[in-house]
Amino acid sequence: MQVNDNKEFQPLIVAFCCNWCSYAGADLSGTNRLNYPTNVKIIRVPCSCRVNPMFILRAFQRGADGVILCGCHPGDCHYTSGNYFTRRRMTLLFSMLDFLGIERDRTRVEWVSAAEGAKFAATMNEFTEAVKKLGPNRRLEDLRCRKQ
Amino acid sequence: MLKISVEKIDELFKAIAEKQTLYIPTDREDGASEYKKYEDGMKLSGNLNTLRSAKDFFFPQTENLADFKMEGKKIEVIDIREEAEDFVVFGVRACDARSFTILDKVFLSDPVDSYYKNRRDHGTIVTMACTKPAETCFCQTFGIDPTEPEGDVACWSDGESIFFKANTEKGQAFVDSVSGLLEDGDTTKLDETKAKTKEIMGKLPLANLSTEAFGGDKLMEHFKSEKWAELSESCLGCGTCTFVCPTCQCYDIKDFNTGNGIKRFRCWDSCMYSDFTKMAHGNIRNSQLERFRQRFMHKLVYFPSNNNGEFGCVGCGRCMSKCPISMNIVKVMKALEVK
Amino acid sequence: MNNNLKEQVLRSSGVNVLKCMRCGKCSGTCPSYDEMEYHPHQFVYMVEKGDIETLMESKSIYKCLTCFACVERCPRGVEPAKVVEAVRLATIRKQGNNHLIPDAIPEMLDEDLPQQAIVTAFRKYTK
Amino acid sequence: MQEAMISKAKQLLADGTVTRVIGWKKGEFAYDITPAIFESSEEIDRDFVYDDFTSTNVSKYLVKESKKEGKILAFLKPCDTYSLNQLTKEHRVDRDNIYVVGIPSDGKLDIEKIKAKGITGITGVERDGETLKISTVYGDETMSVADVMSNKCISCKSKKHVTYDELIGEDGEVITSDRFDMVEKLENMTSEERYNFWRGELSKCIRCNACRNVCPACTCENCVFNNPDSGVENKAAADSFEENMFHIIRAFHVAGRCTDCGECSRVCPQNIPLHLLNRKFIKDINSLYGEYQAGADTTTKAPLNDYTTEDCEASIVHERGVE
Amino acid sequence: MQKIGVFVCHCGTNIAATVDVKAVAEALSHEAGVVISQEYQYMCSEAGQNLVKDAIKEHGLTGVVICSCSPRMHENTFRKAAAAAGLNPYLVEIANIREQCSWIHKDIATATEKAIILGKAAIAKVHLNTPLVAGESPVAKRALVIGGGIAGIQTALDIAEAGFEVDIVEKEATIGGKMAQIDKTFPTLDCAACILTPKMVEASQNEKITIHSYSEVSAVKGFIGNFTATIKKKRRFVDETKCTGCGACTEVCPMQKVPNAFNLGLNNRGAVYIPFAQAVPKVATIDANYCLKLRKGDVNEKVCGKCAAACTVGAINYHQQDEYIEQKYGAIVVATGFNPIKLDKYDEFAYNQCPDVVTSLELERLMNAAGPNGGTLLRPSDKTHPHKIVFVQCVGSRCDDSKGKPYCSKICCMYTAKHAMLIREKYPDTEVYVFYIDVRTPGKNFDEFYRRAVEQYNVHYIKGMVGKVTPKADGTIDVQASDLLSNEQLHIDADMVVLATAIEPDKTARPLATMLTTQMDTNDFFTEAHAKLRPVESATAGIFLSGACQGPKDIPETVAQASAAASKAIGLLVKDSITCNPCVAHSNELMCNGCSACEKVCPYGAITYQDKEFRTPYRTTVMRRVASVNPAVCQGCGACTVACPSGAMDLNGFSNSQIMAEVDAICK
Repeated sequence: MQVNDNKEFQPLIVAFCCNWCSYAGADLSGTNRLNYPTNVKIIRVPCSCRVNPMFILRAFQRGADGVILCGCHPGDCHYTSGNYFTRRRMTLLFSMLDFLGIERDRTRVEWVSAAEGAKFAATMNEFTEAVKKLGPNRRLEDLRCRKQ
Repeated sequence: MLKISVEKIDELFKAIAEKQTLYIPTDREDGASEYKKYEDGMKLSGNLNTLRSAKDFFFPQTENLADFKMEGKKIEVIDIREEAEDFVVFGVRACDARSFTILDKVFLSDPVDSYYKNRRDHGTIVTMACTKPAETCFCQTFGIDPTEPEGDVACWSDGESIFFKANTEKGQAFVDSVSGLLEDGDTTKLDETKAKTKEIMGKLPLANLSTEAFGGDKLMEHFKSEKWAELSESCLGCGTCTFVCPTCQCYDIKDFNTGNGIKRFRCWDSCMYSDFTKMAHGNIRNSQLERFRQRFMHKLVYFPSNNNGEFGCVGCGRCMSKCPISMNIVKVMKALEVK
Repeated sequence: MNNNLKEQVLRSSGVNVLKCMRCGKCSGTCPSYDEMEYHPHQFVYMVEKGDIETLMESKSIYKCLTCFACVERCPRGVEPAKVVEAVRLATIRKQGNNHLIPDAIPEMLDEDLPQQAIVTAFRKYTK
Repeated sequence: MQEAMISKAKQLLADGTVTRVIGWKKGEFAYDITPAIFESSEEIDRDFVYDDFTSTNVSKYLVKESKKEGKILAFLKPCDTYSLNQLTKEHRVDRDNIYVVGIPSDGKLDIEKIKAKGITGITGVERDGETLKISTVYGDETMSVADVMSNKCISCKSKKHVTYDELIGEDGEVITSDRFDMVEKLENMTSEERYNFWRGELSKCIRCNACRNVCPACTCENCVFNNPDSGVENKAAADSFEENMFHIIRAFHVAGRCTDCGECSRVCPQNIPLHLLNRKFIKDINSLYGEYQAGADTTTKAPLNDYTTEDCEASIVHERGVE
Repeated sequence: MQKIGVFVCHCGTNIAATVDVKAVAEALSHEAGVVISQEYQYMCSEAGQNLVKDAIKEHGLTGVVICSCSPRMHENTFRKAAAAAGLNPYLVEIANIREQCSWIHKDIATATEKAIILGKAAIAKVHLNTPLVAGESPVAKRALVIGGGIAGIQTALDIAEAGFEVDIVEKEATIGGKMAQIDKTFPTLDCAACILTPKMVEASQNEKITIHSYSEVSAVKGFIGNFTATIKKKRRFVDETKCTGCGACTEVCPMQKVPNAFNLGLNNRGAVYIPFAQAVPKVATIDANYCLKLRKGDVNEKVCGKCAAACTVGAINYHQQDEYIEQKYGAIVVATGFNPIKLDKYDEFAYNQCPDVVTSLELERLMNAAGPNGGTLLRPSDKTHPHKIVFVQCVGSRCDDSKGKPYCSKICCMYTAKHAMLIREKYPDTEVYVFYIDVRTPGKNFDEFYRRAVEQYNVHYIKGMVGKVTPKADGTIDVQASDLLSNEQLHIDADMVVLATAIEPDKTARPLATMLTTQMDTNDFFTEAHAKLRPVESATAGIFLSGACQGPKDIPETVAQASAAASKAIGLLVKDSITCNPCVAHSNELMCNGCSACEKVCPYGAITYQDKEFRTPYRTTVMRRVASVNPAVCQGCGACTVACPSGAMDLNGFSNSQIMAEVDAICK
């Protein structure tokens, strides 16, 4: 999270991307020079099902304002079933975060295939805007980690 | 004796709160009471005692000790200690008041714990005598008279008025600072109240609990007791008893990496935990039996052994009501005293 | 070459003339082609070169029917008609009657004036 | 009931079916019951108790006890049998080494609720049908049993024993309860109201770990919160984030495995309604992936270890309920 | 103590233009553990790699971070370089500052800031990397070729030639693809059928090649060397093993009003058909949408059945069902080809209004001896001889709006010249006009070919574009076009108009790409692993690209690429085993509860349980059920790591602590 008095709020977005589809999709949006904001920082994981809820909480703790998980489309998982588990896990986790009063637009799961460079860029643009609207993450941050 | 009418207690609180931070026990929605920073309109709790003890004000559950800043490959140590502000804790019961004698022995003996001392120096403890002890009370076992509490200032209520007596210099300064609101009063009714409370104390189920079988000289006979196995077998190894206890003082020191630096902090630890004092070689007490034994041996044997016979328990009864499986120091004492 | 005029035309038309690949489909499709001295594809090319004044002086700008056939059919989305329109506007502005102020309209109205004329005038003279 | 259980226990000990019995032991007062293991008839006669305050779920003790030499007799209330089944499914207990005697339960009492009525100095509690007579050093009191019934029993989900070797009394049925009402109430609040509600509750947490250590689903050899390598290890919440983190992860780790036995809320010294977190997961699982009761059997796949290709997308969270 | 080397690549200006690489190297040099931080023009070049190797040796590096292009591009390059210098290859991490930074951002300041953060995350991760040793996995000695056009046929022949089994899956009733529909080929003008059909026959007779015609790939699982594909053999209602291709059935079929797909609907065929005389396999197929019997729904009803009666070998089977075949493959070659685009959106060319406006592929059929008119060029509308023909180039190609395709379809200039030339040769009385934007003829003998059309055959090439085509009442067609060089607008009274229609990848390509987890570009062409250096491999290991599925190509190019793809596949198939991914899961037995959650989510059955004795305090032991992972079977998805509540299960290369370190570094 970076706040500058003169500038508009710039959210920090952590994107977990599966190696086979979404990370490749992100690469493709680069190859096609499709812009999305620098706010988005990508972490490569082998499969979306590798993403432990702890990683998502950790990101929020450390000052992320939004966390997005990208994986292969259902049915297309490189490992056949990983994203199906992801879908259940994240549905329940996000529902729980919502239940605890964490703004629901800070979390998202999106299926992006290796061919969808344009979708990747569009998704990141959209998500960054949505998080920007919410403002800084205050409900799930660790004050000790807040930047001075 | 100086007193204030019960009706005017809010005025007194307001007057104190104007000068320094005041904490009073107040009721929560769920019926339990806890200390809260006084704000206008806050009501003094009618409960016997707070869920968490007054220990928290002097030895909080977590506390920052130092910061480390890292610029590139350089590390800088930042002393974050600051002089504490004056504060008053009102309504401390006799048992909790005694807990400070025990905590002081740990934290104020050499080497002095500067964090604890800082708060002790700036905190004024105003106690309140008990009038309605519970079945779980056994302070008298440790020679505490709930009708004559210690603390910088002692208070009593006879139902109509609250009486004040300063026990220390700090206490006297406190009484002087609010003397404008106080008036001299007759203690006849108060003496009756005290007598009545003493009578009840005698009728409590634990009135006859004795420390006779315990103390620094009873080390081996208790350590080797076969009772520990049975006593500890249902212990869950949680830290409830430790964390509600006014005298438990163990802590762990840890570093937290914020990403921009390190915060070195301490937090309460519990000897009931499996990872308590875990070191490179592993745990020193590997079974729940040993850990369970440690906690009670410390209160009943080791502590008196190191502190002229002073026991590490004040009989507040919190562990008795909060233990998830209702195992507690009284059951331990009763089991061990049987030869 | 008049850079100011070129910029004005580019701005008011909103057209990126560099997208043109010189296929000539606009001119192939233009119903007024034979009426025009400069044809749609030439408009685009001449604007790119900055040769605006020649166009402004040509009658061709008034021959364009604004039928938008060239806009519809251009494979690159260049929109030649908008360029023609922009050059036309540049001419009108040059004459000094380039703006229509909304507040001034009530005075100009008369009962016989068709509604469409107001709308068209508004479209043309407010850019 | 207590007599029937004592004679059953003595009989099974005597005929060698079991070598030990897990049950409950009397305390100092009327209510401070401790789970205990009995090895002889004498011990049973002296201390065994089964009454309105024997609410502790003893299933978790069977993780260790079932691995010891000799069979153990466990008296299990209906809710406790769900926990045992779940532990059996996860290979945490040796079911063959446990002799389960199912016992009925018509609801346990909550001493905290009695004390919250301002009653103190309790020296005895006697139940007479639907009224409770409480003697104290300050005089006697009476109250309705329903008023001081334990929360976990008020929203009881089943009177049926899902596993047993023998039953004392009649078996009951799965019952419908209003256990999701409070979850629903919270769901219908605004995001901010929910946030304030949970902040108020979770900020009370003292991280005593009672909820975790009593939970029959939390039987890890080494909890992630104790493991310095896990990245989330901590002993106390130094920040509100850590209060949230502990409870989110704890609830997530038992999601689809929690039988809703209610022990977490019962033991919380700060009266945090932790069961609501677990019930939120249960409610979501039921509504999104079909009715599922953890511990109802020992074979079906847990919802989080399973999927269908038609599962809803995570965006359903964004689309339903109150923002 | 960690000694980490950081190497920042300029990638020419690909990175350096938007990211201040010097600032990145400088900023990262201050990170804990970093002992050397350098930048260089091309890290992937030999000199760049040597920089890394030398630094490893000189500084005794324990970890290497390369800030460069995507790890999908050069991770292996740098791992190999590290290994050559004696460092375990898995101690190398890549920070993707090209595809995910310099290429998507424009502002140098923020892009540089992001690149530094990405570098820090990689450093944080490499601190926790552990040396890993790769195991081996066997290679199934069989290749799957998807698509039976010239690309697929050539690839299959080459692979079979090398001695490996190949399966061709073709969705149509015959192999041959688009080339089978073409009349003559440029620039030599030899007959397409004459050079293609022998290859089709060769493929069908090669004992290593199995042709699954009228079939589709319905599922693909697995990974390089070890794919499992499910092939759906659609029911054709004819037993392939019995049918002799005699054609008796096609003659008796009473339903003769079926548009002939092979002739692009320019004439009709029967409901039971053999696509063309040289079809391979030469087997009849019944079109269930038209067959009088099958259309009814109940095949037992006594309707028609003439074909079955006419068949002397009893090959007709109205009860046939779809058949699914599962087969293991070591390599997969995609050769799904192309199609002309639909012209629905181009009203100006009147394609849907006037039968005499045809596409170039339709013209191929109209001119083909086996076509609807037996090789005589006649107008489809009135079967008269056209005397004036207008060709329109770039119809739908180079079109940046939603109607067409932004790319050049590459083959149109050449085939239009071919058409013009053939018509002028065969019918010298015909005037031929070609409207062009540019004539693109790079290729051996290509420009000479085009010049011959102009100079020798007097084809009128007009620089300009047709704006409007209007069919007139007298049967002629008014073509309104611009002639840019003479700066006039022309009106030509044509008898026929031929549209050089853009080509696009086959519609089946996208779902297939999804199944194969391969990349596609926005136009649905398969993306090669490297545009220059790995043009026939997809980014997904073990999957190769052949022909127009990768981009527009003419026949010689397609064949060249087909053989290249075959050689890549052969290179894989000759190996007995390939090195497997060492980034697999492993269970910490001391923490494992034996709860089976991991086993339940593992898609590969890589996790098993065993009872093991563990030491407990005071010289006691306890038996515990614990999980263990078979590293040869595990593919490293990590599903188990999240299912495991205790955190006993972790993943090599993507451990909990590594990912959290990255999160921390990014959120710093």
